[in-house]
Amino acid sequence: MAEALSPHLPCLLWLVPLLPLLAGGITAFMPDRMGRQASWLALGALFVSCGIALAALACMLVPVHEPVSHAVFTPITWFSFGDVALKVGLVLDPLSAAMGAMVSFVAFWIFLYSTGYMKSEARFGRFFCFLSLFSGAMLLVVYSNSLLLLFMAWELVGLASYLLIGFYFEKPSAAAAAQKAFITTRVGDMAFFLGMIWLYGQTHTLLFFNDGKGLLETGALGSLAGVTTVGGLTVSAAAALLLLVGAMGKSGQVPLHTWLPDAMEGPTPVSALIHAATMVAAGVFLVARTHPIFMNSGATGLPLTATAWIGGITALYAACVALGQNDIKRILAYSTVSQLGFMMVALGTGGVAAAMFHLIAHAFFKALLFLSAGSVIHGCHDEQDIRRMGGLAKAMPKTFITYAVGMMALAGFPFVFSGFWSKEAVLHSAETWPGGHGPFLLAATAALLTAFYMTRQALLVFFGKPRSPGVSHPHESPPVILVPLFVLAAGAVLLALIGTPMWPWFEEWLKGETAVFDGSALTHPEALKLIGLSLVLVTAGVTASWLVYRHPSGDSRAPDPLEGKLGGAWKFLGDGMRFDATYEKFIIAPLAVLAGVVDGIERQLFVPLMALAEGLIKMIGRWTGTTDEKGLNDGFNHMCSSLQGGAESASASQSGRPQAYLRAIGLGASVLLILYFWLIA
Amino acid sequence: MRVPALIALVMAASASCGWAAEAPNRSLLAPEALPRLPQRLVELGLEALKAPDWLVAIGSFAAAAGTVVAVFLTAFALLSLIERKTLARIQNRIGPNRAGPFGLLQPVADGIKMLTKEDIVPTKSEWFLHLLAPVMIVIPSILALGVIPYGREWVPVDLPLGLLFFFAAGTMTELAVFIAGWASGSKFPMLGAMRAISQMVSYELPLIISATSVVMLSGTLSLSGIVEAQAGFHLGFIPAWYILTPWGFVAGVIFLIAGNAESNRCPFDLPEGESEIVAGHMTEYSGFKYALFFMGEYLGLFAISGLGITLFLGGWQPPLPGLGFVPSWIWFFGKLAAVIFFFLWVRGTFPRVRIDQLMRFAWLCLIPVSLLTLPVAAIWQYSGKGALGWLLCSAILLVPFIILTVRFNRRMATNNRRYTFAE
Amino acid sequence: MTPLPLLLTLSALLFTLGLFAVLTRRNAILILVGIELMLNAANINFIAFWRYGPPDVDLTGPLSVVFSIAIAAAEAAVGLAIILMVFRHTRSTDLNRLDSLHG
Amino acid sequence: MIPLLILSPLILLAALGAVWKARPVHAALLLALTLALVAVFYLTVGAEFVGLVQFMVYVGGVAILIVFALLITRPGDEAAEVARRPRSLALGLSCVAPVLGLLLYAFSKGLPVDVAGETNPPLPVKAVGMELFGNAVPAVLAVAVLLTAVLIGAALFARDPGKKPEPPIG
Repeated sequence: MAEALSPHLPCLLWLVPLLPLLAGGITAFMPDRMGRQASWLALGALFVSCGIALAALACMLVPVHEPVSHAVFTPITWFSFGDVALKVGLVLDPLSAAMGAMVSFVAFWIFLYSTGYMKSEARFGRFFCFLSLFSGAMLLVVYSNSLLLLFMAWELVGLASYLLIGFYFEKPSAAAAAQKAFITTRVGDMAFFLGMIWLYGQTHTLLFFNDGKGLLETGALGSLAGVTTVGGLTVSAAAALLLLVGAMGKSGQVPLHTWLPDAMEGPTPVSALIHAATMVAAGVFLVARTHPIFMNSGATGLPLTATAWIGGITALYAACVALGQNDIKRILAYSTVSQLGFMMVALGTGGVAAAMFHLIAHAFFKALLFLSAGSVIHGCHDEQDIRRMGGLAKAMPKTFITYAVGMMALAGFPFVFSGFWSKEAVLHSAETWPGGHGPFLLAATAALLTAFYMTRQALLVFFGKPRSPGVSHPHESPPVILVPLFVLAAGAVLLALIGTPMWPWFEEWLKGETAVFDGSALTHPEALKLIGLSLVLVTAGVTASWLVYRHPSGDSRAPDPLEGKLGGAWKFLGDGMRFDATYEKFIIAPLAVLAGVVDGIERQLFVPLMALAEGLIKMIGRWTGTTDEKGLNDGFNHMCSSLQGGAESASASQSGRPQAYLRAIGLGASVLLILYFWLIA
Repeated sequence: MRVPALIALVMAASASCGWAAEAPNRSLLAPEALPRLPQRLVELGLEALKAPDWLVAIGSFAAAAGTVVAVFLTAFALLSLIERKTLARIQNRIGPNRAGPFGLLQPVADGIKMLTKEDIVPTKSEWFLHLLAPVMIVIPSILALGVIPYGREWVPVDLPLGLLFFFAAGTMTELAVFIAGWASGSKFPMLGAMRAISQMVSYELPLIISATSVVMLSGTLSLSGIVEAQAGFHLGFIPAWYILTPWGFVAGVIFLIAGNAESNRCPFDLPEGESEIVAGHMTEYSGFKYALFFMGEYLGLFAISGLGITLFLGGWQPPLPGLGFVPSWIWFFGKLAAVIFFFLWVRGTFPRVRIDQLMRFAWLCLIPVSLLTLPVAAIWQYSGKGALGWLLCSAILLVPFIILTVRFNRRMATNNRRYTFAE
Repeated sequence: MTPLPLLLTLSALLFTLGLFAVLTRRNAILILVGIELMLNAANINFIAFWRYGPPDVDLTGPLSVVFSIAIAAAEAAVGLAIILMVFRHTRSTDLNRLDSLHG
Repeated sequence: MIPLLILSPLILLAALGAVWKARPVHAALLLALTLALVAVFYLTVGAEFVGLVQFMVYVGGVAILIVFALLITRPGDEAAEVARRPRSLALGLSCVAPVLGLLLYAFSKGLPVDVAGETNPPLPVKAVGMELFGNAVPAVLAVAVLLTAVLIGAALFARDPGKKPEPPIG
């Protein structure tokens, strides 16, 4: 089937992103009452694009002819002005094939889940329109061969996230969250844009692979490395840093992460799809895609060290904050931030394959956790505060099972779950990083805390007794919600197979070689050390959490046990280390003041200026008017009247009175006669 | 008293203008030259006093004028009486017979009455013109009388242009009538004056035209010449007067009618028609001025009839061959009496004529016929004045006469009036 | 000393008086009076020259005077007729008011 | 010579009156007087025929005509005439003076030098008649035609068309 498809791959691959976009467009014009048909359309479109993506993955897996690192499809000139032509195109290489397959597969099951979850929603069709728009854009980001096309898709994804976070726009908090998400990601996008322009300025091309002339090919990389700019940085380093800031914005790294926890205002499937599996991964994907530019300035170059450290800090910070959260979805959100930190650490320390494997695994089990949380919320009649839940295991056994699988994968229970292996790979690459052990230590403590807060959540939600009436008799979710949960759970488990050291198939595939099964890999001393470390971290986290939360208090208003021990620190963690407050004070307030100042200047300076200008113009107008009136009109009138006067006085002589004429004749005659006598006689 | 002095002065002025006047000196007492007696006496007296001859000339003129004035003033007085007597007889009544035997002193009575009446001058009138008007009416009549040849021996002033002088003087009366009418200030005299003037102007034309036919035949403008032209007798006993020629008869009749109208008498006495405009242009006059008006009128009558006699009735020519011994002026004054009687007779019988009929009669009847007499006279002259002349002339003259009279009878008939009684 | 210069001055003065009347009188009829005066001034000249001027056999002086008198009479008649007609039309003989031809 | 000396001032005085008198009728009558005096002048100079014709035509005809016209049009604004005196006097004199000067100058230069006294005999009427109907017959005919035309024309002009006259202008 793969060989049959391969010759048509170029146009088929275009279909993958375009079909969901098309579906989104059509559903946008459908009236709300045709919600059902809209969801079927979206599902159908995604199903087809998922099929094509898997086929493309298959093609990459079974190389038809000699192993080709990437299949570049002829770029289309999208825009040409003068002699410059901007080209866009798609590329199919193991990285994009894997990401494309993962994104479409997860998205498909989340679509299915949301048809059930969102059934009671009035604007059903609109929801699916945004979802399909998002998935189309995400696929475009994945398959794009041009940094420009990637940036455009990047913006579309940002827009989709804004629309979906603000789906319940009548809630002010949702609207504010959407706006906050959009603006913070825009800060990142601005850096991304500057980096892109700089790259273009330097290499005059934005295509990644353009048979030798592409951005990521040696020629361009060489030219980038050669030029040193401000601060001794080479162009590639500076551009890489800018791209890193773009990635941080989108993936919610420390300074720009505040929007992610608030993004939970959106419906749960949105959180699952966007803020767990795909969009947040786009940042990591970007860094992975443009990794050669990062590597251009050396393994311990500034871009990579920066990435590693930022990843580590984010991981530890998010894990600590997750401890103090009481909302079921906010805990998962902070856990996502921390896992992204892990991926950044992997990227920074050179483990691109580890980062990608962790990304894909994380996508599966985090989506699983979110959807099960959704099912719990659905069951508890939209109750989100874990302090008011308890003892749901008995009431929602299926949901509990899937949640348990996800929790264990995330926490990194040994051997069975993909989470364990992907985290282990990350730690391995961090540990082997020549640039120092800082990120490794940060990542390790983060792993410990991850295990702790996931167990806390599990204990508070599923064990003990229900602590509020709403939660007293929860009902199990319908199958349309449960089936996707089971599928994702299976995925979280099966993925472990491709990432274990014994058969590092995924890592080799990414590099273009074929993996060979090596049972002895476990026995390497270094590998054993790492596995041992992971085991120790996980068990420590779980047992500590179990000890603290073994006997949850019956009263929902009782303070959290940890709160008793940590006291003020607990509150501090709860507020997300008051990042929002600090931003508010240090960035937004000065901006407001600046705005005030500018407004003042405007009022004091420009308004009088405008008044002055207006006065000037009026004066000129009046002046010209008067000159026109007085000078021209009156002058003309005067001339006419004097002419008329002259004419009248002249005509007065023709008075019609005969005697006057006679007198004239008399005088004339006498004068003539006098002349006659005087001259002649 | 001022008025007679004024008359004398004007007479003297005209005389003193040095008109050539030879004074034939014949025997004083010859009957023929009786009328010249006073003039001759004055001349002799002055020559006896050896006055310079211009003084002598003036004296003789004065005497001549005096005689004319005297004669005709007495005639005027008689005429006023005779007129009333004849009118009375026509109306089958006696007339004035109280003042003196057979009313002979009636004129004296009238004169005294006129003199004693108060002389009223209206305030709005122009006093000088008001005074001048009656004088200007009398003067032309007297001037005219001065020119007419009364006898073979006696023509107060014999002018070569006698006829022209007569008519020139005659035109002054119109101006005088206007002044009389206008100067008295009020409307009736003005209306009367305008009517009188239009009438006199209209009738002056036929008067002059008929006279020209006589001038054409007699070849001279001087009246004595015209009288001599009428001397002699046709067929032994028919005097060669112009009246006895076809054109002469017609011209004569027209002359008399026009003369009648000229002096505002009877059928044409519209100006002072008592019933309509009180006394016409004489309403504002009273006392002696009013008398002067009457004097002017009667003297005018005498002048016109005198001229008529000289032109058509052969002046002082005796009617029959054998009567040469009778002084010529007797014939003149006899004819004068006859013509005057004719006028009185006309006055007594004819009804007054309306102003438009009067004007139409003058312009549509008299003037055309009088114009016709000129060629007819020429024809008469060159057709040998015999039977042939009679035949032709009478034929030519009868045709328009018949046409006019037939039409006039129809036209002149007074259309029946519709009297609308006041509601 | 012939009276000719006297007569000439008389006629000149009479002519000027006539002209003066024509130029100043506002009443159309009185203008005719002026015209009559001017004509008579001319006639006086004719007769003066006929009487005291060079001998002239065929009596041109008096003849032209007779003709001039005839024509003057005709002129006066037509003039007055016209004036009457104008008066009937405009109820006024004041020349300054009869200026409907003015420019 | 003496009658002339008496007569010319009279004529001038009467003419002055005719020209200057405020009341129109008085002016017309004074005109009649001037015309009569001129006729007298003709008589004194010896041209009787012309004098009498002048007297008949002018005094009898034209003067009456003028006076009649004055009666019909009844001009009454003596006051305005008087009011206008100074201005009209100045205006008139300014136009007339040069003409008078010219005439006198012309006469003073144009006088025939060798004029003795009364050169021509008094006017014989017969000579006038012969002359009139001898050499000047065409002129007489022309004047005749003119006079008839005037007679008819004047009658037509003065005929009242029977409709009410329009209101006065102004």
